[in-house]
Amino acid sequence: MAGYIFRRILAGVITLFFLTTITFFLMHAIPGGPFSPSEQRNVPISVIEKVEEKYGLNEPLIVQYLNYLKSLAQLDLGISFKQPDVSVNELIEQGFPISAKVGIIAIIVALLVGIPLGIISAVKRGKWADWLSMIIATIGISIPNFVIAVLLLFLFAVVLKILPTFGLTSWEHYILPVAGLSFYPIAYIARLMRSSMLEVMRQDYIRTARAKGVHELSVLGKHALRNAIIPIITYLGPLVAILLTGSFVIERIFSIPGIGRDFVTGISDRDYSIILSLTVFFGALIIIANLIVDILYAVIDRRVKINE
Amino acid sequence: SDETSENSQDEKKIIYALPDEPETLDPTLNVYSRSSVVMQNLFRGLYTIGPEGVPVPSLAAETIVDETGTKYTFKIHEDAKWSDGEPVTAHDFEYSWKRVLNPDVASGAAFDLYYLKNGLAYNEGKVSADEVGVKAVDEHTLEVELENPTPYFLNLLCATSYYPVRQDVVEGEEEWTKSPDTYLVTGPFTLVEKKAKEKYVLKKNPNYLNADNVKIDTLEIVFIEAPEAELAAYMNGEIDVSDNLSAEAMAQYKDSPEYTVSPRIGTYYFDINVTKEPFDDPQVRKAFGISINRQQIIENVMQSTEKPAYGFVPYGMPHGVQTDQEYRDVVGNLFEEDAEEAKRLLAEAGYPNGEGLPEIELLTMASQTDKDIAQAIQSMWKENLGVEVSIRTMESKVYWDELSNGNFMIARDGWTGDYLDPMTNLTLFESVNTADDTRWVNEEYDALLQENREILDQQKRMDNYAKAEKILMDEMSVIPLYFYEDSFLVKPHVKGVLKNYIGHTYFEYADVE
Amino acid sequence: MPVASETLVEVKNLKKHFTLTKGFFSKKANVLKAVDDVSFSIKKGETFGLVGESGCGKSTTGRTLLKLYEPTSGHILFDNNPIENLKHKEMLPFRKKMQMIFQDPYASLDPRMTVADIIGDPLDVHRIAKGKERIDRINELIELVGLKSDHLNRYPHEFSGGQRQRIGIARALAVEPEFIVCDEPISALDVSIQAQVVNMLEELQEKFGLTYLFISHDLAMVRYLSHKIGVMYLGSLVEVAEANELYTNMQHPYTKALLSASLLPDPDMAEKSERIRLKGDIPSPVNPPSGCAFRTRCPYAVGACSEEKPQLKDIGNGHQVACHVVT
Amino acid sequence: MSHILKVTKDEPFPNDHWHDIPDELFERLGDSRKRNNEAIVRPRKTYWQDAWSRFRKDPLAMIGLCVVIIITLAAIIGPMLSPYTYDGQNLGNGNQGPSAEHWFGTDKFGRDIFTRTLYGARISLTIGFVAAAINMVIGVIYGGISGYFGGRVDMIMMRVVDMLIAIPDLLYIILMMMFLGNSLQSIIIALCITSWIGTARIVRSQVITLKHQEYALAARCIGESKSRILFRHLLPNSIGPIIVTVTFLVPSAIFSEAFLSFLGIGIQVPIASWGTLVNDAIPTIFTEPYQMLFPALAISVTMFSLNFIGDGLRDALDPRLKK
Amino acid sequence: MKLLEIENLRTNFHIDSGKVQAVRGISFYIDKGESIGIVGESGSGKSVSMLSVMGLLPDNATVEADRMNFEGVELLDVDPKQMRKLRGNEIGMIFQDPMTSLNPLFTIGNQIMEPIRIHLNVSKAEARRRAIEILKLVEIPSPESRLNQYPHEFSGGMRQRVMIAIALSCNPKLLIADEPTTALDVTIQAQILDLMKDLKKKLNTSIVLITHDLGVVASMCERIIVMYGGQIVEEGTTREVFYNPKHPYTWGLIRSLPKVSTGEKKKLIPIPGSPPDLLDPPKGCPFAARCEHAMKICELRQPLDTNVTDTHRVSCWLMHPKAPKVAKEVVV
Ligand SMILES: Nc1ncnc2c1ncn2[C@@H]1O[C@H](COP(=O)(O)OP(=O)(O)OP(=O)(O)O)[C@@H](O)[C@H]1O
Ligand SMILES: Nc1ncnc2c1ncn2[C@@H]1O[C@H](COP(=O)(O)OP(=O)(O)OP(=O)(O)O)[C@@H](O)[C@H]1O
Ligand SMILES: [Mg+2]
Ligand SMILES: [Mg+2]
Repeated sequence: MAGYIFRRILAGVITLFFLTTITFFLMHAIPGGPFSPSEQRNVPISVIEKVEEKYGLNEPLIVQYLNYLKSLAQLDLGISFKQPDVSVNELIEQGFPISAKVGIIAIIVALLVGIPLGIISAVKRGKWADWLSMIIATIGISIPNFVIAVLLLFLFAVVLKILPTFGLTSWEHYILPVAGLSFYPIAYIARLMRSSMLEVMRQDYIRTARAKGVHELSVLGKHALRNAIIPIITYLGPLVAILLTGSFVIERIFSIPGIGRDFVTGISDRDYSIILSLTVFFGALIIIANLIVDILYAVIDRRVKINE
Repeated sequence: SDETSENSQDEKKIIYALPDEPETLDPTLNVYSRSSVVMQNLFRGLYTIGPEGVPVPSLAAETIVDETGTKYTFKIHEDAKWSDGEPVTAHDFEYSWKRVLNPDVASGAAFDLYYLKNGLAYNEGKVSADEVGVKAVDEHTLEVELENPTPYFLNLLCATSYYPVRQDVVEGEEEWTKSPDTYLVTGPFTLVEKKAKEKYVLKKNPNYLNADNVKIDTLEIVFIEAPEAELAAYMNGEIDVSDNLSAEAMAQYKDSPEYTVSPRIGTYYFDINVTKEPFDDPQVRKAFGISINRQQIIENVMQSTEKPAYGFVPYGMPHGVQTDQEYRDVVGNLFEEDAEEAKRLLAEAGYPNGEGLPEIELLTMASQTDKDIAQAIQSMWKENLGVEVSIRTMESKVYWDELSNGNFMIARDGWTGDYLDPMTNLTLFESVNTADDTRWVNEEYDALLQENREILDQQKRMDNYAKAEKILMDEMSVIPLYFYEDSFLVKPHVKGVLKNYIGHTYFEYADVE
Repeated sequence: MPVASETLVEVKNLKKHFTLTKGFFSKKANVLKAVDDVSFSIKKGETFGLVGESGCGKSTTGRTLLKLYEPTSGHILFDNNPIENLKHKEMLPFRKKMQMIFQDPYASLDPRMTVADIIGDPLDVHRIAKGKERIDRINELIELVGLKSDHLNRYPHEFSGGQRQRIGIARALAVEPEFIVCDEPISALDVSIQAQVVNMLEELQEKFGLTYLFISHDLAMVRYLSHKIGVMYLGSLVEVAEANELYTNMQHPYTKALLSASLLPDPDMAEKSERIRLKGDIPSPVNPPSGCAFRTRCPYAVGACSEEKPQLKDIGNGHQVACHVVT
Repeated sequence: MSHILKVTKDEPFPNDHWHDIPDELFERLGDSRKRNNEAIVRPRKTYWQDAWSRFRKDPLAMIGLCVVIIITLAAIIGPMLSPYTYDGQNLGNGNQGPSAEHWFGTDKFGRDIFTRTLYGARISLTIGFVAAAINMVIGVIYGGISGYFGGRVDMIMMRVVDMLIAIPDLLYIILMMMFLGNSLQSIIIALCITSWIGTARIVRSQVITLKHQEYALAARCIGESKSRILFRHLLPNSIGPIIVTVTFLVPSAIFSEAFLSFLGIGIQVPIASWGTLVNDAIPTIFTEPYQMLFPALAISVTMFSLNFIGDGLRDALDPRLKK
Repeated sequence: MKLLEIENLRTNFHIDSGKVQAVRGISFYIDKGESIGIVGESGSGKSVSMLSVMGLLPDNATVEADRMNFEGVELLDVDPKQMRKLRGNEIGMIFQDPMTSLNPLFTIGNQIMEPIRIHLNVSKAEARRRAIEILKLVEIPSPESRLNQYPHEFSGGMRQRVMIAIALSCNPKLLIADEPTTALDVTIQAQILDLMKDLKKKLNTSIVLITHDLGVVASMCERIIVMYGGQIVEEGTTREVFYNPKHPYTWGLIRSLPKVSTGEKKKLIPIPGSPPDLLDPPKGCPFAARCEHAMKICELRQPLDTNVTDTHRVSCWLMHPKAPKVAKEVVV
């Protein structure tokens, strides 16, 4: 086990290295740089060149790349090109906990709603509960989450005036972003759950559990769930990493000071250090999440040999 | 949202929303308009834009200009203080201005100070700092020498790059802009709380020279990126002043007393790449330019109140001689929309009904307004000229890259000036500047503008500007569409919120009832 | 009965050990010696019966023999070809010749395939028949095992235990193999179908000279069908002999106990029968007793039994016993 | 125990008595072996034919299928029949609610939203279906191989996937659009670079757990190759989650395209897709709600249909689930 | 005292091609402390009829009966809560497929302890102790460590014994054992049978034993039910059925046993033909098509139950006075 984890971490580091490299060169391959001209700023080329020199952007690409790797190895993620008094480390330190908090709550909500919804619709296949879950799921996937977010915002904040519109200072502030964020996962989890539950529920061992007089809730929640949960966990792995690092749309609409927006604005701004560092950070989270998922497979189903 | 206001009963507080955190809080480094908005409420330099919309002295008690117009002597107000109570001195200005030009600092704003004597040379590392035309004669006297007589120099002094910063904090241990403790300012408000990406809380600065006239206690700047969210926040009463709304949302408020409009010295226009066929022919350019129904676009597509542009210099620019009138009104429209004429011109150029034209592409950006305008124009060109134009949108950096590389035929552009002189707009099309985008070269145009840099005679200058602008419009290397306006919403209980001609919002004169 | 003298299958010192991790994160791993040093050979056209206590490694032997489990060590010769190290591709021609009837019929049938597909699968894999011919062959096979062609459209879960077992048998027969490992092929069948199946196996053997490894708990059937019988105990063979020889002249104490315990389908006899009751706990294959694995329950155990593991010794007539007491 | 007469429905002599049965009925029939071979041969179906026949009997799934076909047909021929074009402006007639002339109303340019929605269906359905199909194929194969082969193959394949998820998609999308232009093909390619990963991971997880089933062992025993076991046994048995992920791929492709437009790298105006129609209607969501309603409805109806089809397919492909 | 009484039980499966009439009107009873054996053709509805009693059939099955009475409780209309109390606690069931009947993801220990904890309301440690004890009873070596293993790590016979352990864990009043010893070697089978006999003696447990092993029935059961084609064709005490079988199918069954007592080898004699298609069951006697003695009437009408003795009943037209006399087959 320990050996396996060690190998995975090693592979993870190699993956991160390739990730950094590919991202670095992709990033420089796309047109525009952090200080290249834009509207409202006809800064003379000479000034731009000075600024670029200051940030080392005049060096050959390979030198820049090696420099980045060197500082990355020291866990120094550099400073933002756009906000020169903010270091990327700070940006992550401040923003990540916020994004992560919203993300974790959203994941918990998604699980707490999605799994029961999926189970119920599998058990009551073709009944109204199945319909309800199908409707929720379909709405969840057929309305993009920015539309859902805007609708929620206007309904609860403007029309009903019961929830605030921006910021994250009290628990009420979490309701809308979490709702907006968990809508799609709820739909996905519910549908996945339904499908794998239907598969599992016809197995003989479920019959055995019933024959033992196990309560129906326990039959479903223990015997069936454990057998049906693997697809959910699979879906959850990367999802956790994605939600922990925040969602562009949700953070934008609900003005959440997380790092989710930086993934997109960093690219629009060609803020190289932010792009690279967030990518590496996110990559590390993905790798860890998927490692945990793979370990969970083996924990849940002992026939799965992760060590092979 | 009012949890930070402890004694909310009698505290006067305004909450204002910006789309995002300012890029920087260091005036020296600032080239961004969002950052300017914040710093315009935190700092004061020698001059500031007054309630009337023209520069008025701020920290400067007295200004003497010599007859050449190149030498200024400023007396700094005895009572001007930093927010920690220390006096503001001429040395602070000298230090700050040289810092902007310092090649090691590599400030993007350095070009703002190239007006100073040897400003460019120092910035390029050719001369030493001592030779720059700014000098503190004593604690309160600042001597400034300019390269050229610059009638709008006082305007420039209102920009953040001319604002003072204090050497001891700037060169202190910590990054001085990071913490409100080290962040010393000279303006109406001080920064007391800084929550990244969330909000900045500004309190009235008791050490501000003009503190007695500042009526509000707290200015909270919150960051709301999505216009939909800002609208909701405004409707919900969570913010008092809102200026980042979609056109549709603004349109709803058009008849409300909460709706305020102020002109901005900027223009929305299209660049035409004059090196690309068929746009190397001024007739074709003209045909495209005059076959657009600007009023209809503004009314039906943008649903706003902006003014159509039949020249390039925007409203809000006072005329140099008849100072109570706008330059635009004095000079008047420089062309007329006329579909028939346009058709004729096109035919004359050899493309009757658009036949024989190569594939034409209109480059624009991804924002809703840009796409809307492009579609409307596309349809008008098709209808009025019989020309099929395809639209291509691009991610913004790619867009500007394509533009500066000349990979376009017609491209959306826009420009807001920095100071109240037509130069700020017209300088864009001097050949040194158009080298990048329209590639339009006109020696006469260049000469007229160059002359205006060297003379002080306002009548002559205004004439030159009018002449130059006429050339530009006749050649139509750019198609102006409309002049910018800043529309914003202010809750009825809030008074005295001002926008300057660049679009910066001032709360110095605001009050809450 | 045509008993050719050639050896078809030979197993030498075959071992199959499973590692069991204890807790999920604990490093300690136990080794379960499911098959521990087993050697035997089966001649062409012969049936080798394998009996023994449940859990003693019969199925594992069968599966390892077919390389469904990777052998831990030892040699497997099929028609004199060593197959223990062959890769999938190289194994393919042998797969056509060696088949298995699985002990657990339901689990070994793909729940999403109709019976026709299940039986047709080996035909496709080995390109035995196509089109009409394939359909005929499937019909033939399904009737051979006593089901009807209507059943072909149904799915495994729609069948009773015995019917599933027959599907498994039909699948194994589809490729016309030379050698079949029959892992309790008839235990789920009612006696009349048992008779049908056993007759069928016999007929096939007569006609095509098939060879079987026949694993069963039904001692009567094993005796009926087998030429040679091996008795396994805790991963090892303890006695090997000709069928009748074994039943009439059993030597190993475990064999005796086993044979005495078989039940007769006769209520009167059932009341009278006396079986040898083994005392003591069944040892675990994870830590088998030292020396002879059976000694803990053996009524005749002597000192030597705990010291050295007895090896199979020939006591004449090809009758082999692994016991220190038997000489 | 009494003599209970067991009566079956089509009892030939319902009322007669035990003793009244005519003697000739007690004649022996003779050798049973000769009587026993009139097996009725019913038509044989494969799993897939069987699934199709089950699918056909599912009313919801059939409704879903019909709706999708109708929408697809409408998208293909609808715009030709409409008196309006997708880009024909009439600035004076903007923002009109639904009416007899404009069923879905007009947008601010006075364009007919109905026609635009039909036209948008072309774009969105093409993107949705093609991207979903490509992604499914890649995802299923990739995930299946990774899960089934395990070991080093899995390790490498999964790390590649980890990396692909983490590379900011905008980077290569921008780059691609630079070189390929904003065409439908390049959008589809852009959307296909990573969106199969979810499917791949789900398939892998299913295969990992299924490969230890006895029937996989049995398949090996009859000599099936690894890929055959994978495609014939393991993947059909993972069909449930695969269908779910694929039904989700369609809307996510449709919305990703809209998001690309939002960044300026999607389909070009004035062509609209369903996604961009919805997107562009956000500012007028309260003033002109119909502008969003109809395109959103089109997406929802399609999604409902796809879900019905998905559920029907899932059920049809699961022989254990009947009635 | 009757513990379980069933009258006219009919179970159908609805599948695409129609209705599989798996059980077609069977009636039987079992007394307290009695053990009955059910033998019969594979696919004749033995398992299904017992699953019907337990209410454990899949959704596509319909179960009807005139009476289905367990200790005064009508099983067809008990509520789920009551049913749960019965299952596992009062009625234990050993399933035929031990591999698929055990949950692959839980340890053996967990699965055995579950009913103990539910029905006997004991602590975890106590449940574990009992589980170990019961595993010992079913002859699983080193039960302490085996408790922590998973079903796939067990041999077929061991899994079967785990199923037995689960069924026995709460000392049920009725034990339904569906081929409980097929995968067991005879020594262990004997021990398991002893265990069941013990249970019967000590706790007065009733046992329904479904098996193909006539040896097991002979040694375990007091009465035997013979099923064919979804119906009961013969029922009687063990001796009656073994020594005086009346139904041609029963004859056939007994005839197909290998004769082991002698060393010589005689060909086995199976019953020719194949069982009826339950999708479209024959109008008459289900066995008619394979019966050597079949008469015209057999194909037309279902035979009536005829009592041979108080305990012995047969359903065959040969019992009719008008039927030709058939020489009794010699058996056993
Ligand atoms: N889920 C189902 N769907 C359709 N038919 C079924 C189903 N389960 C069982 N059957 C059919 O019902 C009949 C009776 O099956 P049952 O399992 O009771 O047989 P059995 O007597 O237990 O046989 P065996 O001894 O082989 O286990 C069989 O013909 C079988 O094909
Ligand atoms: N995959 C496995 N992992 C760990 N242990 C296993 C595995 N398969 C079998 N075993 C163990 O190997 C031993 C032998 O098992 P095997 O299935 O060969 O027994 P068997 O002789 O066939 O018994 P039965 O007659 O009960 O089927 C048992 O102790 C069993 O627990
Ligand atoms: Mg076995
Ligand atoms: Mg059965």
